[in-house]
Amino acid sequence: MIVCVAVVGHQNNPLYIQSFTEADDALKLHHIVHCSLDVIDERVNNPKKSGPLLNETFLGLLYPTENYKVYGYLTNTKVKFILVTTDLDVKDADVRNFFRRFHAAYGDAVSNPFHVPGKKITSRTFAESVSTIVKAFGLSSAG
Amino acid sequence: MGREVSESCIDSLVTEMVFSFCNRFYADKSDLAARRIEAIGYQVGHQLSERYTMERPRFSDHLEAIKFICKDFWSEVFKKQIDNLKTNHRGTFVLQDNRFRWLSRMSVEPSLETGQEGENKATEAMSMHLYFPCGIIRGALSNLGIPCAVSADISNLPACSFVIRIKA
Amino acid sequence: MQFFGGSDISPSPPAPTAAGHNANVMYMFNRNGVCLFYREWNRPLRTLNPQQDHKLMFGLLFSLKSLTAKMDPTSADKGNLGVPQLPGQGCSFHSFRTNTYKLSFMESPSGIKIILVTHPRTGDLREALKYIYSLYVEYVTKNPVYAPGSPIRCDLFNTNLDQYVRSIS
Amino acid sequence: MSRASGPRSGDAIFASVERVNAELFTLTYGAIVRQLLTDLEEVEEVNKQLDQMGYNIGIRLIDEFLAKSNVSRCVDFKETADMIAKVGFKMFLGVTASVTNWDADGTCCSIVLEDNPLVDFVELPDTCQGLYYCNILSGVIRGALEMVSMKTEVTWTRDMLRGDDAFELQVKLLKQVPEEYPYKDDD
Repeated sequence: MIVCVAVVGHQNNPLYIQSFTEADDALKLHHIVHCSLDVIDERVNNPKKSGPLLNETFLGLLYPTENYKVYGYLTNTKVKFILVTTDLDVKDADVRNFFRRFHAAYGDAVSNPFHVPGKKITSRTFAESVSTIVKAFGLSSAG
Repeated sequence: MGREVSESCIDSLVTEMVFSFCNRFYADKSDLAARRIEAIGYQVGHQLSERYTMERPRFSDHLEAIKFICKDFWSEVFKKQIDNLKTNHRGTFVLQDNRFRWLSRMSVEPSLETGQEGENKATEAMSMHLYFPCGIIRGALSNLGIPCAVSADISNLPACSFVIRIKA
Repeated sequence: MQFFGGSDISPSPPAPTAAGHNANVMYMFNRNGVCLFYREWNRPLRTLNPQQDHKLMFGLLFSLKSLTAKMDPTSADKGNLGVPQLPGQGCSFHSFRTNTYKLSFMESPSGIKIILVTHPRTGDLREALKYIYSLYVEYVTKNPVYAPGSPIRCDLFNTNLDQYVRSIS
Repeated sequence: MSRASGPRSGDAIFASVERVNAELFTLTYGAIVRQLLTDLEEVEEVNKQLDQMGYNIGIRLIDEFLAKSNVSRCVDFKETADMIAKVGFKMFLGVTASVTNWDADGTCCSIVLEDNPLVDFVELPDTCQGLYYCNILSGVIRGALEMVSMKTEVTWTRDMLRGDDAFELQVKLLKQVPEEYPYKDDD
């Protein structure tokens, strides 16, 4: 199950963060997202470590914690997407599929003429799409 | 293939936008009109580069990003690629389109009555139409992390060169 | 300028040569009577200044349209001669011929009038005028620096038109 | 004018004209609206200017519409409104509009649009509640109809950006203007 997704701007400014747990662990999740940013920066700035994923938008598993797995994605426009899940057995294809759909939803949200680049995403349509994509996560491994 | 509209929609919208800003909103203040038109292009380019770079690896340097503008981006927007790309390897790139779509139907008549003054006016009117595509290029590159200045030059209609100077 | 009849002594014009010499002049007017365009390929005789000439041509069309509609035997519902009409209303003429030239005419519902004067032996030019109208759409209305309603000064229109009228036979 | 070949369908014309990605058009329009809101400040003024821009576009586009659709006469308002909705919207925007709500004397109707490329991606901010975002369309219709001698008043009665289930434009024919002889006799 996905417990948190986040969009972070190129100056590490949060653009969107949404958790999907009943429990009151928002702070903890925010902290995880925050820590993952450093991992992304390190990977991107030290290409050797990223190995075969060089320049690919999908950054793969950023780091596993005891209870969560954290995945990252970095767009060509230097925007980071973070996915935090509690699933232990996650298929790579599912995560890639998730990010592809998430990126499309993000692309539409920033295409709203009233969206100001670098400002938080407040779109209701975006929130709805994200919720749909999150719910569909892992349901079709084929995607 | 996504949604399409007739080319006349975008052509007439851009024509009217340039006309309104130059003749209604900022009549006789062509520099202000130019800045607004460029800003509109900037927003469009910024948004388009997000859309057109989905599902492709990140660019590793400026040249790769410029090549993307010349090929994929230009094809999406103008249905053809840039014909010629030149660079001085110090941050200046010249993109030449031998048949720039938005100039392909633009023409005036060399006229004896209007003379030099008329000629200058016609040239200025034409050049106002270039701020929009310049803004698009600047917005697209800026969103890819490449701040730059873009200018355009109509050498020989309908050919057009865009000069990109990347800010250090 | 004589539009009807003509005289028998005037020499017959040469038979249409190979394509390329059949168009004499062309006029375009908009719905407000503004002469948007005038071009001549072959008009040896000059008797009027351009403004008078345009006005005369527009007046002729205006009266002829009114007259032809008035004469229409299929329509009972028509105003008096000279009563203004909507473009496209009633029937309309599309050409007339004298012994020295033929005048072909079309009017779009938007009031754009195209008049082409050619050699008297040229055929039905209705499709040709439609094509010229489409050239106008392509190279005039879609020219970003053309202001609607102003005289047409578009190089691309001239070139394409010149090329096309050479093919008229 | 020849009426031998009848008007062409909007689908056939749309299939034959040069087309571009709708997003370029959609985003350009959006950026213009946003720039006008910044420059003109008053939402009312933006509505007015969008309508004016549409009017200017309409008087240019009418000839392309007539030339490509092969429509040779626009004398009857009912027929013309139908053509604009069914052929005009399709050949330019690629969407179908319908005509409904005719009044008894045939001088007022509604053009209904369920799909509208102008508003893809658009969400109105709370500060723009009075904005008729698509006002350019009403201007285009007004301008185009005026060129075929019909003075009209075009107003929005439904707007999906304001929560309605469709876009609806009310088109009211004010008068038909005959062509007049523009020269004075003693000119």
